[in-house]
Amino acid sequence: MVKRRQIGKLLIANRGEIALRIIRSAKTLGIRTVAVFSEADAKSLHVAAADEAICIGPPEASKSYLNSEVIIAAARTTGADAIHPGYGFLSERPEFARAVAEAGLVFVGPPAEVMAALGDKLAGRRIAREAGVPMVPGAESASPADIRAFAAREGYPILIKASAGGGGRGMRIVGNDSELEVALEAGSREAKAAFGDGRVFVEKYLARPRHVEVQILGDAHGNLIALGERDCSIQRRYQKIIEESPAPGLSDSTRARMLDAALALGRAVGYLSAGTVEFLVDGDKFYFLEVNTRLQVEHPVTELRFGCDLVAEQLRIASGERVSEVGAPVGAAIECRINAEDAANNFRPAAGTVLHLATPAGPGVRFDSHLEAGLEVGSHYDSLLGKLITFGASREQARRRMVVALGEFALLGVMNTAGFLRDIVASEPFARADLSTHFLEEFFPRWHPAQSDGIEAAMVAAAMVASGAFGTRNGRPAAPAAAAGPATTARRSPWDELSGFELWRPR
Amino acid sequence: MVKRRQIGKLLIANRGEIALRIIRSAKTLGIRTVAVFSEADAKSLHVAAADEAICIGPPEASKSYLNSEVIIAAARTTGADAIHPGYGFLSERPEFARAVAEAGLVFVGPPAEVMAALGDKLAGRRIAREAGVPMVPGAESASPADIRAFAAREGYPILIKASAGGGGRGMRIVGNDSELEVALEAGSREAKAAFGDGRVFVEKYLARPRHVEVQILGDAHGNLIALGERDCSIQRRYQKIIEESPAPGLSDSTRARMLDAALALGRAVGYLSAGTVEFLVDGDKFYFLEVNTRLQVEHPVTELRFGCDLVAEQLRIASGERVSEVGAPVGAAIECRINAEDAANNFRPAAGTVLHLATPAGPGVRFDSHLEAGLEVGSHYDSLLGKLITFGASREQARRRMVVALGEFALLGVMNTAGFLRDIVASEPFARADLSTHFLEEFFPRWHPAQSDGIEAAMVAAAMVASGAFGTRNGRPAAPAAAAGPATTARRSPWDELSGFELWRPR
Amino acid sequence: MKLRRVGDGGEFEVDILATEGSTVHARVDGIDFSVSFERIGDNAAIVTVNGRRYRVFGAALRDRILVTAGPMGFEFARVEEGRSQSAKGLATPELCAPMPGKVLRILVKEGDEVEAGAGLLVLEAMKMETTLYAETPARVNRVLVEEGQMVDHGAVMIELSPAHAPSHSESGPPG
Amino acid sequence: MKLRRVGDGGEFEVDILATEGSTVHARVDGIDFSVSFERIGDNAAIVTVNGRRYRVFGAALRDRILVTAGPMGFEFARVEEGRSQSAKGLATPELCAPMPGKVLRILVKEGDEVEAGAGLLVLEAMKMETTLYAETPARVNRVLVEEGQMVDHGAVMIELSPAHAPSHSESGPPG
Repeated sequence: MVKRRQIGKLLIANRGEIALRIIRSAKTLGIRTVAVFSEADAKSLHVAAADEAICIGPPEASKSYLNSEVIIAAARTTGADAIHPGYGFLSERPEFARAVAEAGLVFVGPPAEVMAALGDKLAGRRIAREAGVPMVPGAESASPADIRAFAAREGYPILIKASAGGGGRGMRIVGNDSELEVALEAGSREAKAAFGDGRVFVEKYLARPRHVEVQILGDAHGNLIALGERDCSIQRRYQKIIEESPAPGLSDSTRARMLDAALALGRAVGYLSAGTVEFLVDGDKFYFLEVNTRLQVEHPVTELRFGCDLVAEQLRIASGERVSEVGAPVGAAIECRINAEDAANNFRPAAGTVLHLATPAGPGVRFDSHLEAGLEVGSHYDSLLGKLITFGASREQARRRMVVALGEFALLGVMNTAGFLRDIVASEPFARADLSTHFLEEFFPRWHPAQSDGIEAAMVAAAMVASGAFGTRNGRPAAPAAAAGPATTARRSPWDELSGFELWRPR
Repeated sequence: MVKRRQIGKLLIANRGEIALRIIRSAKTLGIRTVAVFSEADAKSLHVAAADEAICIGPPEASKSYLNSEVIIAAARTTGADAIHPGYGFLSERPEFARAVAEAGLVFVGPPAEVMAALGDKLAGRRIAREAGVPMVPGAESASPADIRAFAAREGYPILIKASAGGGGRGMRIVGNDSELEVALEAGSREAKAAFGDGRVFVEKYLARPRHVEVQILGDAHGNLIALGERDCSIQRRYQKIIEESPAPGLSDSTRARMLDAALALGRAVGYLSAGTVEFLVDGDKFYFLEVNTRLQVEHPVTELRFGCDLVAEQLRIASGERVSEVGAPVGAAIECRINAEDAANNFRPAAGTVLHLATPAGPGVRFDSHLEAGLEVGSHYDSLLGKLITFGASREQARRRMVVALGEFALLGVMNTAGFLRDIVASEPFARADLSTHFLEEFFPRWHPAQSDGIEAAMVAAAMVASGAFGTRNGRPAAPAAAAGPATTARRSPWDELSGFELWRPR
Repeated sequence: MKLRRVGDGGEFEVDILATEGSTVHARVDGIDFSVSFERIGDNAAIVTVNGRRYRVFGAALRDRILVTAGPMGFEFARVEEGRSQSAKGLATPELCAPMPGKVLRILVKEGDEVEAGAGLLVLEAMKMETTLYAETPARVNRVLVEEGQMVDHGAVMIELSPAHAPSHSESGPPG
Repeated sequence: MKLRRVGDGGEFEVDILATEGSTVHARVDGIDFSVSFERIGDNAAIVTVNGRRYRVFGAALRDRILVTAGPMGFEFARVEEGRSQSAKGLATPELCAPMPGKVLRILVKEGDEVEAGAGLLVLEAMKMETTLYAETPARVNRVLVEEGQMVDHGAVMIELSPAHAPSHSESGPPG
């Protein structure tokens, strides 16, 4: 007998676009919402969107969004009966899930034990292997001798990975015996520094793999379904930047075997809520990578194809209900992550205030974002500004819609990756879906906007801004004329508007 | 043999949201776009979005958007090879379609003859009757004697309608014999003034009908398909304000018969491009109303259910291609038209400058609009500011998403109907789909925001604006601090921000 | 201070009594209540009333105060005490254009005494004719526009003075 | 005037030569070309170059000029002639913080002569470490920050003077 527990009020232990995303779904279910925010986010959209909001500390994540005690106390204070962790922050910490449950609250996600088992890379691999999921040949050992033996058997290059880690930290590619010792030591040290756990393991390094993952969804009634796959091959430093569904060019039989493998793994642990089983794909072979025991950033591409709401499903499942019936997927969807990074300058993190914002829209376009004019983008949290997702009857329609939609996007005040993404999505290699995790190194090794569209327009505009002939300090208009006057009925010539400035005189 | 004619460059003979909508689809097909604009629209989003733009005259529609000669000349000047008329303006004028064709350009829509035949209400009814489409009992005569005889046979009330008209102009409900003569004369005079054609006809007045319409799409290869139906019952003065698909509560057999009737009518005239066959529905009976030989405002609800792009289909058909294969519809979609009208004051047209704008987004939300901060909304054209469309697996999910999405919408500077729409969509009668063309009179006879949510918040905020303690003149910030400073790291207390103002001192 | 809702002409007296932290104590038409008022931008705030939070935007525009609370829009005008005295019985002593448009017909002439509900002037805007009515009896002091004239939003078109009874506005009755 | 692209340090000379109607004749690094420049808002314009139209937004922010053309963002700084003289061979005579963050490590000390590509300082922001490099040889005149210190965007952290050769910037080489 499954315990039903109606969620009346949900605290969202996150910020930015995902907090807003979760609030929206909760509201459609009639669930009241509580936002938490650090002092840096007081004016953020997720705070305004929630039914209630509570400050949980200073900007540093360790003192706010990662502070589980303060967050659980906030749930108690506001009378919330459930907590959704979003992604990142506390979302994959079994001890947080446990603390939430011990506080008598519903944790929207899998049980702490499942999270703990799958969160440890070594344990996760063991579970996957036992469930019959194909594995990249590898060895769970940190001993140089064992690893040398493994490399002698499988051949270089090999990959050293942190057992506890994620996000590429602690990873080292080793090309030959002589590099091994140094790489092992560095990887272990980095893993210890990042995760407090220096254990590493090795595996065969695949030369040109794709990253493909399966969305699973399980309820407490024993139902477990797979909602297709996502190709997330386009990554920079192990960070996904473009994701799509279906994975182009994947054969139906490979897809079917991959979905079955994901379900087998999920069944083996009694998976509950939304999760993602990640694979490396090499031709028609696929190998287990890891399980993410939370909502993924890229979940919307699945939602668009299946017409479902994964956050709503998580909330239903958390309250003891069954997974909804979901039909067959249709069409294709692509997501681009727009980050506050200066793509032209080694993707250096960018900050600033949003002085002007134009967001894309139209048929098949979804933009999940907390951006709005006036938002201050700081340096305390990750650089995700928004996710632009397009849907089409075919991949090509979704791709073209993405090119058009990225072309509509404009953000003055915070350097970002939109122009870079537009160039990728418009490119020949992307159009023919020549995907691998090395896509960017292969096709965009030194992308630069100066080689791109619009540089002349930008240079002339910059000269006009510098001379005071265009734009305004801080993006704030000086003259109140436009807003104060009645609707203008006559179009002024550019000369009328600009002739007051010296630059516009011949010289 | 169908003539193929690739469209390379498309002129959009329209403005506002629909011009932007058409530009977006054209771009995804690789078609270059030419915007036309009146002097009032020089700064409008459709002008910025197109690849080229050309001014076609002063603000008055008769001298710009209704000036077919100037528009055709603009197409010649820019080298456009096709013209999309959008809706309204020239979209249903056979003489425009003919002039476009005679200029050697492709008209994106049905041929002039089809438009002319269906555009005349009397001729349209004849065609429909001959195609076996059920008709409301009626009489095509303007003679009081004939009409008295009709009323004696069918009973009052009866409805007098203009033969040439649309949009409710020239319509009169007549309750009894004594009202007839005056109503006939007034209706005919109004019809003559509005359409230059005083002919009228009468029909039985249905007490509580629903307005349901069928989307058809035909190509030059003899394919004609019906893309489901839309319920557009919620109208104010014959203007649709909320539309949805599927029509709730319509039986499968009634739906099937209605789609068949629409296809029979379309086949009878060799219908080409997108068109809409409108019906009045009374229980499981339906009666022909009229055919709109153009794209409808409410076409997105069909697009969301069928995953298709109706503008792209129109462009494909116009270039001689076949209609795309379209799968079975899924889910439910609702559209709300947000108009620049003061709903609290007899829907008086509103104008102004957009000082602040918050647009809804998220899963299942689409917002088709030319709104942006700084837009000047004038009084020259219709009052449509944008269309908010939500999709859901069920009507109830789409409805709840609409309530949430309307709640996210905020527009400072132009009074609009968003709050009114939110109250309707959130209401019990709408939730139970108690739809008829009298919905608003029945359930919202005197809607007023003062009875609504937020009036206290608004009054306090207004007092603070009046005293200079909140907001700024014309919505323009006075102090450059927020934008100029670095990302703030400490949250200021409201006291810090507000204590400078006298109002905040006890008095 | 006294504010008037533009359109329906409803007037209310609103005063900010005190603030404690982000709590604002207000009095509206003699009834005291408290709201939480947190600024989140130059003209944006989150206002909490009776446990419900509203995202509020506000600005002054010429003679009007514009406020949105969620999707609801409100338009207010400040009723100046002195003026209110001199034009007692009228919400405004002037008929102003509620939107830019063209004066189609003027239905009254100077010196006319009109009843409540009498049409004063027909304006054309956005392809629609809008008749502006007197909501209370009034006397037409001056007509400042001509038929066919284009007027801007807020332009004074007719000056009125009280006839016998209370309030008036430029809104029409629902039709 | 001379502008510098922030980041890659590329400099260019841009001058507006003349305007005729909405046509602007410009010269960039000695090459003349014409653009159409139509303002559509306070800081928005449609700029047409070689038949391609761009929706452009621009603003000055402290010492920077921000411009977007379509989805592309650009950040420029004006190179002042006098200063450029005194700090010949350096794009900027200062290493400024490209974003708010925490100074993790300072890799040089006052008086050091550094080669092109030498790391100067490590900044932590957005959960990432960013090393700021010298793009050309330079001499470290003054170090104005300490390790562990929080810095705002634009804060001067290190003062430089030319060593032997041309330009420098705060960007690092792609890694």
